Amino acid sequence: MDETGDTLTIDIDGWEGPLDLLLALARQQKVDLRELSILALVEQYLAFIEGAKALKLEIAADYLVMAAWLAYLKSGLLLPRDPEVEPSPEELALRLHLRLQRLDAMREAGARLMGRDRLGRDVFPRGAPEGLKLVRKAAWQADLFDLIAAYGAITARNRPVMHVVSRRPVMTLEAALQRVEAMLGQALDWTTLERFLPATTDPSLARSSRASSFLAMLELAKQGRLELRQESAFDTLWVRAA
Amino acid sequence: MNPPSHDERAVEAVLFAAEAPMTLAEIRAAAGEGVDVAEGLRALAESYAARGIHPVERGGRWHFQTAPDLAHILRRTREEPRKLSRAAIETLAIIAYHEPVSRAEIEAIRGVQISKGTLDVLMEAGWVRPAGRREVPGRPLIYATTPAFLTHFGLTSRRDLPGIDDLRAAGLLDPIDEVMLNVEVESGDDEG
Amino acid sequence: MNPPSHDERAVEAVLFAAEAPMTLAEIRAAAGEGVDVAEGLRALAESYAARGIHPVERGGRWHFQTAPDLAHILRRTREEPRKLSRAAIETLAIIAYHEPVSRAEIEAIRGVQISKGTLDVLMEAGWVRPAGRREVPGRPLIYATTPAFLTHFGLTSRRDLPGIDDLRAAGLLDPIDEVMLNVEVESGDDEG
Repeated sequence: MDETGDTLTIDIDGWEGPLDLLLALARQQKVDLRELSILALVEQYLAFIEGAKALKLEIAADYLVMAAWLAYLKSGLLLPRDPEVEPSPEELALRLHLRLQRLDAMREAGARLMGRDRLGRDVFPRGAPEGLKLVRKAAWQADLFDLIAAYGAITARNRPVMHVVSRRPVMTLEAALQRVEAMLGQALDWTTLERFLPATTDPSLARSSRASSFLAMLELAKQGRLELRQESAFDTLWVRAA
Repeated sequence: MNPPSHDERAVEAVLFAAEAPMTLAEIRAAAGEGVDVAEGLRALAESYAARGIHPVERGGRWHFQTAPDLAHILRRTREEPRKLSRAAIETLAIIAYHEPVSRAEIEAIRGVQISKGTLDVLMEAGWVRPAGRREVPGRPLIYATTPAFLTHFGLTSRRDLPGIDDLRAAGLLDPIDEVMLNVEVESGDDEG
Repeated sequence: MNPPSHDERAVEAVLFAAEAPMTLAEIRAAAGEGVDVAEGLRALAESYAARGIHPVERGGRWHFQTAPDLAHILRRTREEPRKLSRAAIETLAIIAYHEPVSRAEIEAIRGVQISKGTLDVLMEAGWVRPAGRREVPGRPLIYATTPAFLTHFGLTSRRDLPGIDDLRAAGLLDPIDEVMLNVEVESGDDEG
């Protein structure tokens, strides 16, 4: 009970609704629920509500609705039966009876459930399971060559670099002059420039010797020692001794 | 005891190390090829019958737990698990014995509305879950229990619910309307 | 086996349910008055000798663990071959040739910073270990290779690593791809 202003309010939460209160009253009769007299139960409920009213307790509406319904049921059960009334008071009483039995059964079941050997209260799982794990492990792959090649790369990267320009396959202008002069003495008539070039499969040497030989021929032509002839631009270049 | 077989030892170690109850399929996957899990479990149950711990099946899942008769030793050091209100206990019982049930059906049995928190508490505990909707007007949500419910309350399956066979036989799990129909058909007039 | 004694069962259940390894005193306190813990542990060790799990003592504390020969079941390792990144292999090479070296020294030799992950990868692979600290300001960690490193790379000792002259003779010091290397190193794709 707690006090709010002038009126006392019954701690109606003590019951979980009118059906709960009815069941509590039914149990006070100390008979098997199947033998329960609904009429006696109705009397007790109405008496309880009257008592609460007398104490000026505030009663939740659903308890009063139930009281009104039970008063109606009571009169129906006591007065001569009117066959026109459907459903019959007996049927209503039976329904109430069944409801009480069902609530009681579930209350009982709940208690039995709570009383079982409960995990974490009465029985315990393993406190510190190590767990089942699928470990994905990286199998790192590297071989000795990777290792030393890497070290070589670092060393090479960080060593003072010495720039050595290696000999490239070229024909210098001097070499070309000598070669063209020597070959010119042997040639009798117009000869293509290509005939003066050294045989090679190295494309850079071929380019270099062509360029140098052409320059050498221009030089010799300037000196009046050979003649050059070309029919048209990019056509074959002909050479002969002057 | 006899030296346990590899089947038994493998299942034993797997269940022992597991962080949660395991289905047969999960045990099989963990124990590896060639382990007869069913035989391992059978042998295990036998080996541990008299011991302080044993393997149990709960809703198709297996785990090891301590023997109930040692509760007095172990309980002393433990806190009581969450204390349920009467409303929560009744609601849980109604769901377990009637599942699946809608909220309205729970309320019909209890004769009172259930407060929002009641179902929440049960779901938070992991014992109750929504189990779809009932295909009636309004399509209400229906609720059922979970494997964790069976595990917590030490039930191999719902058939192990205390007294469920008696309740069913007494018709106490049938809806009242159904019972009333039968009553009217069979005996017509019955005194309350 | 013989039906276990209460001593044995009590110790069994207490150890099983414990969240951490327990000293004798803790077991005694949990198992309650009148339980001979020493006798219980002795009997337990015997009962579990051949099983998939057993009680073990580590530093005066007892706990249950799974049998070592079943470890492969409980911790299945799936190996996924992965290639070491360039940063990792270079770092490993520097450690192997110069050990023990600090991270700063590795970076000075490599000419590029290394990320934390790079050393982690090498340690995860089991090829590199922290080898103390250098007694200079800041006391940096220094790293060295492990015996597993030698095993993996087929070396009897670090002296088997080819010297600088060998590398030059093998053409491994030629700065052929230098430009390309720098590009790769700086592009930040540095992780192991």
